[in-house]
Amino acid sequence: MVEIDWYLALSAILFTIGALGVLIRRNAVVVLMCIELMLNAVNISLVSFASYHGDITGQILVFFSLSVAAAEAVVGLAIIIAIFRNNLSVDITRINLLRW
Amino acid sequence: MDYLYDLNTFLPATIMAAAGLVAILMAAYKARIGNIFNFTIVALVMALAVSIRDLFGPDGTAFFDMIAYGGTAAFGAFLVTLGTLFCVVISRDYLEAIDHHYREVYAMILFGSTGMVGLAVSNDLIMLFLGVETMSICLYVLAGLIKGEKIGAESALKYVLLGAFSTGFLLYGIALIYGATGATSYAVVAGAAEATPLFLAGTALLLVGFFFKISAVPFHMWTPDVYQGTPTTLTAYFATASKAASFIALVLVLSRMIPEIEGVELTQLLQVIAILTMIVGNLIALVQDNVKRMLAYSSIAHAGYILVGLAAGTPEGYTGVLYYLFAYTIMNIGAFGVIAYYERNHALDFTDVHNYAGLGYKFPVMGVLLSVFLFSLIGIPPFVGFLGKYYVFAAAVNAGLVTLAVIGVLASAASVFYYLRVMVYLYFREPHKEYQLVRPGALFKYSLILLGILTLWYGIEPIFPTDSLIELISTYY
Amino acid sequence: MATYAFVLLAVLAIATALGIVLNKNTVNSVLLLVLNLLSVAGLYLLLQAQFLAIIQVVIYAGAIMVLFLFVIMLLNVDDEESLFDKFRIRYLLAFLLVVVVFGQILYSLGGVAEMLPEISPEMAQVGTVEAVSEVMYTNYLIPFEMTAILLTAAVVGALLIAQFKIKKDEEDE
Amino acid sequence: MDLSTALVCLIIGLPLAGFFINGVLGLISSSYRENKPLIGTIANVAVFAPFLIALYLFFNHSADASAVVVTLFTWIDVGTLTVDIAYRIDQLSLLMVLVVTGVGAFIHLYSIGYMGHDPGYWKFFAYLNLFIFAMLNLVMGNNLLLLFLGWEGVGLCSYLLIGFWYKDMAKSDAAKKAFIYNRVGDFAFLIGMFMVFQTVGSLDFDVILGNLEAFSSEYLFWIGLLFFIGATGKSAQIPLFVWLPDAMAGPTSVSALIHAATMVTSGIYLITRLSEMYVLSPEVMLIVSVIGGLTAIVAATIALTQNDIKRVLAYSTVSQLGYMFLALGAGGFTAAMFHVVTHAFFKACLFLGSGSVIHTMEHVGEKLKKEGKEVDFDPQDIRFMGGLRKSMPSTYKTFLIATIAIAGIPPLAGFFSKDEILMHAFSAGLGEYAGSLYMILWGVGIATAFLTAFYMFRLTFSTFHGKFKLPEKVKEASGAESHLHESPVSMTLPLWVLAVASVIGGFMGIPNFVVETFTGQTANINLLHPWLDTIAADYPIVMGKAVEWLLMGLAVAIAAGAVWIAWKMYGEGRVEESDAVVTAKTGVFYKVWQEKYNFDEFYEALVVRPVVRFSDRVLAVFDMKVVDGFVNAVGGTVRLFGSLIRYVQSGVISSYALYLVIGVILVMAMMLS
Repeated sequence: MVEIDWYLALSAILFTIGALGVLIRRNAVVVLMCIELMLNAVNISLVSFASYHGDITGQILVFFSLSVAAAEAVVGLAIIIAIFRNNLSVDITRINLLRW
Repeated sequence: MDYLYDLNTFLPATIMAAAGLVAILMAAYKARIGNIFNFTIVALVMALAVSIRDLFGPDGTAFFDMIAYGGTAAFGAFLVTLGTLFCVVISRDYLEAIDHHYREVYAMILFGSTGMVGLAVSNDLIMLFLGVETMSICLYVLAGLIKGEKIGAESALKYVLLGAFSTGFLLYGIALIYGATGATSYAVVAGAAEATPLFLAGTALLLVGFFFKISAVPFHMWTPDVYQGTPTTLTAYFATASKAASFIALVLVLSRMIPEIEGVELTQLLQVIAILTMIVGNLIALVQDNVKRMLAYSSIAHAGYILVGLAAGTPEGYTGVLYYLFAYTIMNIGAFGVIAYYERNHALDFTDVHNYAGLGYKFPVMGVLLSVFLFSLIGIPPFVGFLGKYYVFAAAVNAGLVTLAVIGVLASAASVFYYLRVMVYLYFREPHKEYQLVRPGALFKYSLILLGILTLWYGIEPIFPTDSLIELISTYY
Repeated sequence: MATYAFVLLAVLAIATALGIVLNKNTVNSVLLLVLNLLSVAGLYLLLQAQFLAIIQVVIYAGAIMVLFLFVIMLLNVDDEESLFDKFRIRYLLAFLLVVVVFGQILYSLGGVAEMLPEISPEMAQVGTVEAVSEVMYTNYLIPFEMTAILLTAAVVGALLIAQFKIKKDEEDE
Repeated sequence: MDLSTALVCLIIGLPLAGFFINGVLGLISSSYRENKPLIGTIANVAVFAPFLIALYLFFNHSADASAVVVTLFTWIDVGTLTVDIAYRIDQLSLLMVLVVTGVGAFIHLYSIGYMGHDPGYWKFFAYLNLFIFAMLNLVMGNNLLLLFLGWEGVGLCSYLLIGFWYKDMAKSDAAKKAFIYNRVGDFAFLIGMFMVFQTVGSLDFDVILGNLEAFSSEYLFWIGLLFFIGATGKSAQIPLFVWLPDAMAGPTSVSALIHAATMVTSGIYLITRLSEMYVLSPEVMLIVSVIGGLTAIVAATIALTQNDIKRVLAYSTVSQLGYMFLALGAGGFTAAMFHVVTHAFFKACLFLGSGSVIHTMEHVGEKLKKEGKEVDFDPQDIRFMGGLRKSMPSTYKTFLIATIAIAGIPPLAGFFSKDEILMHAFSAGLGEYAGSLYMILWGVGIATAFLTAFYMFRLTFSTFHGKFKLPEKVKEASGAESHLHESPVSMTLPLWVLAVASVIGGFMGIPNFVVETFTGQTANINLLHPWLDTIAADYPIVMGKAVEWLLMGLAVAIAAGAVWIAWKMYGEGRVEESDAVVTAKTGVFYKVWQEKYNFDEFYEALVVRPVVRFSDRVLAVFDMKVVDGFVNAVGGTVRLFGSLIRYVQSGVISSYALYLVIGVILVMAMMLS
């Protein structure tokens, strides 16, 4: 029997790793993947809460969050393609025309 | 439950969603773009009419407590619809002029507004999440509308990456609140919650998500970049409709989910964020030469003023917030609208304030309108912006937050400098070269004049169609 | 048994997650993310959320990751230097910050185990397709419809953004 | 709707209507813009009619009648705060309304001629009407918020009118300077207003003054001080006075209306309105007096050295305003209001007279140009004038009358009001609280009176006496005197009206003791004291009649002496030679005065240069715009911070995400603690 702490801690670890990836990676596609990782980590929390509460709401929310993640991925990738066309690079440290 | 009755309470969003689908079909079948525009206007006018009707309707919840109707929620739907309508009206000529007038734009706006209304009326964290995301997805796309130019794609990329990043925190917050209470419906959460670390952390992360959407400092960094890279009329849409929706949702969360719980004290947090937001927003706005960026920072500052009302946390404060949002919507769309009109002229780069020299005399109506909107944004009586500021600051003083109100007044004092700078260029500088301005279209011109009149009208005696606006709003609390 | 499975899946998830962040090769990152998603799907099974486990595999690991892979192949860029070539103070700062966030979240999780001691016994029935679909079309009808709008908007938007040049004003046919 | 409501609506509404008619029609119709007679008529009717109505109200309002409050509608209603659009008719507001509409009306009339050739004629009158409207809100508003609305409104109009000839860079900068200096004071006003509201929960004057015991003494001090800071901005007192001389860039009739007669006195009005609150805090009263006295003498000495006719008058205005604050702080609220009224008469007359002179000088310049003579001279410089009395008799006579009035020669208006102010200062000097300081202030007042008489006659003699100096100074301008002419009737008529008012205006405030001494009975000849008795919380005068007579005699002697010296030195119109004598006599002081006490430079050295140096050395990379003057220095400091913070906005997504995470940590920490 695994206690809920473990699931939640795992979720927190994955979330943190994802956040770290967003902060340090420079490739926009990888940043997007790290965000997917974060959303996914939250889903673990949601599902485990749902199971331990014995309530289906959490699972429903995960279902929606999967859809949202998919939509964000689609739009995000489309934008990355657009930016690649203009800059011939997806390095986010070089995309800083707009500043100050 | 009676689906039809429930649907009636959600009618503005339903109209916009359906219209969005039709608009997509029209785009797919290569309908004339003017027709799509007209169709969108008609749909939005209908939605606006319905949402005004709802302002005077009963309140309650529908769809198994997923959404609220009446009261604050109805006001949110009304504000979003109003903002969307005016933004669409001013968009056509402008997008045409900058050569980025795509058929799909109107569908995206309609879908985005559907999400905003969903957000503004949400009564459940799940609905809130989906409302935020539907809105955001559309905004990401609209931010990248200036295709084939670097800044367009760049603003969209910044928005989508940071937006999705903040979504992670928002969702985590919802998860933790759900974990702490086993529910997502505001009322149930309020009943089941205790001030455990779990619940507090969940609330904190939920607020982080909100702070990002309303661009409070230090979650504001995306705002100026995205606003600058987005077509101006859509920037107005970002700055008004989406912000209004987020703020209304925040008011609902704060007033319906949090206050019942002992030991959850948000005043201090909101105060700190409000102070940071007001100071940073105004300070950086001072050094901007780009008018759009200046307005972006000013919109950050305005978010700070609104947060003052939220920090007060009293019904009076929430009333002030709602009023401020209304004021902010009309005056900000107006200001962006005039700038969009100037930008239609390709003689000079009209996002640079230096090129506004002597512009006030070129087409006097537009100059006067811009001055009216800027005065209102400064908060000079008798414009509506003054009353908005007055209500939130007065509420803060009454709630004992005198320091906060004083900082707010001082910060808004600093804002005089940068708004005034635009007017100085408009009226007191000689233009560098000769050029002619295009004539604004009738619809465009008269809707801006209407906004100008509203700005003055509600600053003097806020009589809503039947009743004093502030009295109407205060009944929502 | 469940404990061993959990440990295995957890280690796999963490390892793949670290791999995504630290790996230089983008294609490898995608593959590692697929693995990560699969291991999370396994965790869903342990938590008795069968329906979610399935859509996690089919939609997420299957469809979306293919999209990622496709875009990476299309762009064919790998210009990022390795993380470890050069030490950057930023990385250290970022690491410290996320550790603080992690600490804060962990702190907030204290006491959850007492509140929710075990998986609810009725969960076996709750997580099935029928159970999910039943509430989806009643209680969660509006969010469900909102999701439909969301996905439509995402598809149209992606087309609008990614198309090289939409012919703006084609002659009306 | 009862009668008083209707009349108040008319008083308030007519100027607003005039603004809208001229503004809107002028904006949309170019033919209307050309129809100058119509525009002028509308604008004038919009001010003359309220003046007549105000006269009617004045004669139907007895001195002991309580205030009539006319509530039009509720403006703000939120929580405990209710603010009405409500106007107050009482003795004080009626007095101010009469001054504003009366002087305003004649200045409108004058402007018809003065602005006759200006292409922005319609705009000018629209702004003037708007100004009158705002000023009426200021003096008639029944609560602090409505007063503040007017307060902001007059600031806005002043900004628009100073920068009226916007094409001139210096003028638009002057406009900006005025606006921003005024804002500095406005913030203090706002904070004071918040403190008032926090204490009594209302902004209505009746409620505030009826609940004075609710204020703690610290609050009384701070509120009083904050409102006074607000007043120093609007009424051009140290340290915020430097905008007023620059504001002379606007058209002269604007200077007369706004920067002499009405707007700049609103600070005095505010303090008189709240006099019952002010007397509870003697510290603030002392501060008010000291600042007022300092401003009076500082500005008077500067005025001595100026050669620009309008600048002399501007510094004179600052000095006279300082006098009024001196009176306020010494408990002479009625005396201050008295001086507001008389000052409005003679200073408006002086400004309009100077406008007439400038008008002629400009005309001379144009004529010479037409004759093909290349002349370049400043039409406002008194060194080019002289001998104008022959060609401009009306202007000369009225200017002389007003000068005598301001110099304090009996029995003209300025004498009585000034005398009463000095009396109050002396009386406060005999009091227990800071008596010696008040006594020094009395001395300052006497010295200022001397200086005032001196520099005003210097101005008059240099302008009108002696020979016309333009032909001597500028070789090409020979024959210029033939182009000198008197201004049209529409300009001289207001001059005469104001001159007559300057002569007789003082009799409303003849001190009672004058009569009492002769008749030996209690007299009631003074009209102003009973009139303002219910509002102004004056300190009583604690002196015997003999002392009062003595003081009066001293003041007359001082003024007469100053006039005599001025006559000896400048009577022949030899301004430069005589200035040289003054320079020699006063030595280093003259230099200081001429440099205007280096106020601008002081601000520059204290704030501007350190900031610039810092940014030059440390932050040279930043795009620092040129900093000029105190206001821009504040702006510069703020801009500096802005630039620093701006650097955070690097444009890189990872950094943004990093700040976002910092924000998360902050929010989490605050929630979990």
